[in-house]
Amino acid sequence: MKDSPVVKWFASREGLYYLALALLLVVVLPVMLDAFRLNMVGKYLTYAFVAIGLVMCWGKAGILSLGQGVFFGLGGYCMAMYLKLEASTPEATAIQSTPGIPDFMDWNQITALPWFWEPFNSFAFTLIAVIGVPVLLALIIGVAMFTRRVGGVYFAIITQAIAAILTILIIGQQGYTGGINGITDLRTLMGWDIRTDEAKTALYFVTVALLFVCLFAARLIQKRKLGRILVAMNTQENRVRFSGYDVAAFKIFVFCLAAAFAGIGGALFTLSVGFMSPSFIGIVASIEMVIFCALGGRLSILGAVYGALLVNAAKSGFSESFPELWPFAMGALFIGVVLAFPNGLAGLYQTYVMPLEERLFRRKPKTDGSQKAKATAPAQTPGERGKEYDPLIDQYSPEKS
Amino acid sequence: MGTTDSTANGRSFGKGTGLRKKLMTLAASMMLATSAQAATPPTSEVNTTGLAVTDDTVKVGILHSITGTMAISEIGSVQAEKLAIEQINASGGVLGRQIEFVQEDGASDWPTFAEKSRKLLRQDNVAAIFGAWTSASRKAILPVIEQFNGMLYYPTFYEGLEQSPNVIYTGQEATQQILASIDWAVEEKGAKTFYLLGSDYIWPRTSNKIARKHIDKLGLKVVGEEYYPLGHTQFNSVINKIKLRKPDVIFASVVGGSNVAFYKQMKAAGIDFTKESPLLLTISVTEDEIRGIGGENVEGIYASMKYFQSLDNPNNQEFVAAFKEAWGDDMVIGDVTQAAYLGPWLWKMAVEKAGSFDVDKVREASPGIEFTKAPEGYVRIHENHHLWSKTRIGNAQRNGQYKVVYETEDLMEPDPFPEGYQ
Amino acid sequence: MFDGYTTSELMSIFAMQGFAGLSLFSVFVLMALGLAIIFGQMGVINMAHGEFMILGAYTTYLTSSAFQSYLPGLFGGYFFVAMLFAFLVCAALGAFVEWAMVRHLYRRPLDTLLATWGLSLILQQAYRTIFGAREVGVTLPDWMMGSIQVTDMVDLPINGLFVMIIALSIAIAVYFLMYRSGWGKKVRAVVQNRPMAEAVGINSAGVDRATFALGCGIAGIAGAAFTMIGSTGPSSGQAYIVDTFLVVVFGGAQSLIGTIVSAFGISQAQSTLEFFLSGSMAKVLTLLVVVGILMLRPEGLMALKIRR
Amino acid sequence: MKAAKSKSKDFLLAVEGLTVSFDGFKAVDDLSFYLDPNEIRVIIGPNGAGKTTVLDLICGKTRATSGSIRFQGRELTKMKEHQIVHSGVGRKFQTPSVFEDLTVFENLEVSYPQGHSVMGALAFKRDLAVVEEIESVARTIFLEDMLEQPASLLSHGQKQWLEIGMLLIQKPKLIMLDEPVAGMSVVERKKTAELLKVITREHTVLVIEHDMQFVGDIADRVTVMHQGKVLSEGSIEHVKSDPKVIEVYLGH
Repeated sequence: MKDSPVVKWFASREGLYYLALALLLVVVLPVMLDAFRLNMVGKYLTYAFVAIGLVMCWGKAGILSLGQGVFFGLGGYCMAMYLKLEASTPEATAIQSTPGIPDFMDWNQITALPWFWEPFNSFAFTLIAVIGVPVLLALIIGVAMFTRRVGGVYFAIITQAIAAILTILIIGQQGYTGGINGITDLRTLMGWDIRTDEAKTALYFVTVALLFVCLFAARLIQKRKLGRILVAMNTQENRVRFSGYDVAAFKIFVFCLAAAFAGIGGALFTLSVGFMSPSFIGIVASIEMVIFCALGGRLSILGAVYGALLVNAAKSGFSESFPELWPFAMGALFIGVVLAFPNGLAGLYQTYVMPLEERLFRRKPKTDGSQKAKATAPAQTPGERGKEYDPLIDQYSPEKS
Repeated sequence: MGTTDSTANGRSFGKGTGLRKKLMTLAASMMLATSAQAATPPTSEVNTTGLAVTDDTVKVGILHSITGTMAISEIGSVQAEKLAIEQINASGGVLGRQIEFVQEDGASDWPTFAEKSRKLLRQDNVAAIFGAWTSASRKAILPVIEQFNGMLYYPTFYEGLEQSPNVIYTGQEATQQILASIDWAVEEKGAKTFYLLGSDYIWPRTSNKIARKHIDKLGLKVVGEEYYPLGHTQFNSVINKIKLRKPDVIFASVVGGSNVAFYKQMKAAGIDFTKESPLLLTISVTEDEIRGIGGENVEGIYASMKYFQSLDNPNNQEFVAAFKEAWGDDMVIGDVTQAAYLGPWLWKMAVEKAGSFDVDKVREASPGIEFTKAPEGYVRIHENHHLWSKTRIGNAQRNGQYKVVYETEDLMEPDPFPEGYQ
Repeated sequence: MFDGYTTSELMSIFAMQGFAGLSLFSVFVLMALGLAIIFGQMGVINMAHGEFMILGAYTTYLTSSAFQSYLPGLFGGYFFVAMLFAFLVCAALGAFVEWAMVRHLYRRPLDTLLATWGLSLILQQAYRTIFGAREVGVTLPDWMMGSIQVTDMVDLPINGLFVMIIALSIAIAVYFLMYRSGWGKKVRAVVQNRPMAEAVGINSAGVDRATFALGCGIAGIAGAAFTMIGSTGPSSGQAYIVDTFLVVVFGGAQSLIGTIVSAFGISQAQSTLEFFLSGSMAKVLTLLVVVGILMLRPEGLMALKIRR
Repeated sequence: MKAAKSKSKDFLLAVEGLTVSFDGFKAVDDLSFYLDPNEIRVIIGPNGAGKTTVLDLICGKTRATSGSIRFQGRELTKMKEHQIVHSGVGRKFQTPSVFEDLTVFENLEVSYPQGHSVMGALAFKRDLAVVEEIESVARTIFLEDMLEQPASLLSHGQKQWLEIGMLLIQKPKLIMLDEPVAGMSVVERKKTAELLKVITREHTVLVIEHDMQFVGDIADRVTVMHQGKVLSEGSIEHVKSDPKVIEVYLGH
């Protein structure tokens, strides 16, 4: 057992970071907080999915999307459509002129369920759609933009416009989408009441579990050659291209990945909050999601999780005590992070805490970091090389972003 | 009756010569007086469900947006609710308990409303919440308040189609506002053709749906119906369409910043509302909005509401004076602000009628509650938790006030699920 | 939809609709010119552009109040003074922001986006604290609020004409400043090759600051002009930001002429569509077309083809 | 212009009638030239002659307005950049463009011709063959002791070598180098010349260079460009004595 790679990994420094996060989310917070506060943390964590996607997409590959809210929202809407259909039984909607369809459709004189709602009667389809719909849209946008080399600022502005278009569309087509109110009053998931404290707590743990799945997926990509190419693309796009890579395909991939993460986050958000509305799709929401990522450290997937937690906790805390001051604090946070700590929390950690750790680790020479030197047995070499590659120790060069 | 007594005290506060200090001393003496006179019922009797009620205080929540885009509209409601609470406290409180309020910011963000309402109900255990403004924020709160059995007093005129046991709707639902105003336009102004125009969300769309059905029933004609995204600021094209189709009445439910652009551009395009050709009838522009639009730009338009600041009755004069004293002379009061002011009073009366803060008992006691000292005159809570109220038509003056030109004879019955209008 | 109207009625409507398109065009030009300078020439993504416009609007509001109180006799002409103040106030704030924030970020354009977004949050809340959450009503002199009646049906709004004139004059002024003056040459030199420009003795830091301030100042004038047609509230500025960026990007970021051409195209498309469709759908379609064209032609309408 | 004979399968690269114009300015104008397998060809010419543009056109960075580029019989003008690379054309840029964030080892690994698709890059495993190949290339480019260094710590010359190494590991048939010795010290220059000699044993090389000494050291043949056209072509002695060349280039 001692030699099993999993155990070894958890004993490594990187493994300890993940353990610490797991400990915080699985043990410390549930013990410390009541069900209400824990549900709020669960809601913040759904934003962390978007932030992880942004780390991959923006921090690593240099593609800043100001439209992540679109994917978050689409994932959320897919889930909300399923839950709404479940809540709109003919009995529950008996007072409507057309019972059995969602209430807002009835208010808008729609008398039959629209065709694109039909498949959402199936939970399996919904689960696929939660990831599939955002990814499909990301694929379309990605293919259109990246094969034509739209990048940087232009990409950011176009994604922003897409967020604006989708918001207006959803609000305008209220008979089909619930309009500005969104899809509200969601009650049960396959008969299980999601509004109770027990359900909310259970959903919290589901969120944490899925968050770790996404974290490990992102980490796997970082560790592989794929991750290195993403970073390389950010700084020397032409060199990557003329090393024989189809740069557009890689960009499309990472953009779709970020969209998939956002979609999962959105679906969990719907479950934990109980409704979905177009305000998550808009520009403001999308930019806020970027700041979660920037505050945590745009290169660190773990940092992104802490960023999402901290900004939202601060937002709730601040707005409870000093509501008028909150926008000032948030604005100052944006400016401060960008000007003073472009690497966010992860960067600060790296500069101030890591040296301390370094000393601790040095006293115990038998940790894995000591195998840095070229191993004599060549069979060992392939695996060991690059082991020092830590998400937190990435070099960041702001001017290339 | 306790009710009348306490409102009378409220009046003496309203007339009071001055400063908040005086108000406080008044309140303090009042408290002493009540605790000395009437024996306060013990907490265990009036609170059996674990609400935040002590022997001398009771907690309520105020939940509006004070930041973000909706702050513009919601601040008046916050001010009115605080004023009502202060007055109630000055008059001896509710069941001998002073009201303490916990204020939360919905930040113009619907999930935040849901989150904060959960907090108010779960952590602060408030006995009632006064709040929400937009339909979206109410829809976000609704499941929470039903789940935890809270009580929400919702002030805004809205689209109807809702009737929750946990909400008292102190504003008008759409039919109250619309039917009377269209009848008025047809009877008094001889209107035959209508152009329906609104911001693109549920309230204008539902309102226009009701208006259209009613116009159809009267055998008249809708010559255009149009929606613009919230925040839209370019109305020249629609103004041209209006000029082309020459409706007798433009029935407008444009909201927010768009309003300002819309009226300024109408005026600039040479449409003089005072000529009433076409006549502009709005259900969304209160005195509050006029401050942003500018009185000179809306002079001559008609609004259909239940309350105007200029209403000439003693209740309203006292209310306006008290409001200005509390919040400044340059304040204006719109329909929603007045409706928000009703919330704490209606709650107080229901609590006192029930003799308990328990939400179930308050809910049972609510229908039939009459508030004779309402600034708008007289209101009564209907079985369906909406208010019986009169509908009035005001004509906008250059100074930003409405002159009341018409008022329904009887109270309009609230009908959130109007037969034949769905 | 044109059944039952006489030819003269239709002609009048088309004339008015053309005018509506033109006035939307001048609104877009005003919004976009300042940004075209800041974003197009300097590469800074100023997300607080809308807030600078609103600062101009608030300046106009304060000026009008001051004139009403102290110089009621001159009220008819206050607007010109207000525009000047709006320009100065916004330019001053712009220069400060450039000094405190933007100059550290020239090599990180995407970071300017985040920092200026933060700035916009702060400015919005500052407006809310100072002027209150409600919109303020800017009183305009009477001569501005009327219309000129050309025929029975055709009324040309004076404020629309006025906005057009302002847009035109500023566009011309900017053109001369950027392309016909020594200062403009310096700006373009710095934009194209900073080290080289510095080597020939151009104070590039000074040029940057002045350019940023100029862009903000123009936003201020735009804000002043918009008090005539739009609302002035803490968050009114946000309504403009997406449109503004799209106009600039669509035109080809580095080309001022492109900005004007794209403002013309987008405004005509939108106002024509609005006439035939509902407002929401017109907006969606216009944005979709713009995004679609940008996907096909990412460099924008009037991009320079440069040999790289 | 001795290469007037038309397309024959013998040429590794045949450029014919190649033209590109930027807003009417013809940077390359009806250019034709041919490369034999395993030849070292140097392109020289004054600034703005269109040398770098020619490389850009061959590797697909710039698209030709007209003309053809045939590489081993395949038309490159219609292919995407990465396809051109896969067909066997490697290109080094004028300024060293290595991945500064990655180590030398990783730089070479990224260029290793495997795992070039997205999924391939995800599945790519660093096995013994890869490591050995990387180490062997590292020896060729004099960096075998620096494999674990981040590329950002290398000297300018070392970065140039690393980039050449990144080309070598792709095993291209044609290597294009844009001013490989610019900014190098005398010692580094000598080593680079050695390196090129080694490389040409297995590759065809197309070089842009200014340093006539260096050109003389390495070139089999020289093509002189001027205003987007071929001014002269032949051995170094031939072009040095061509009066047209002396007038526009060497004479300065």
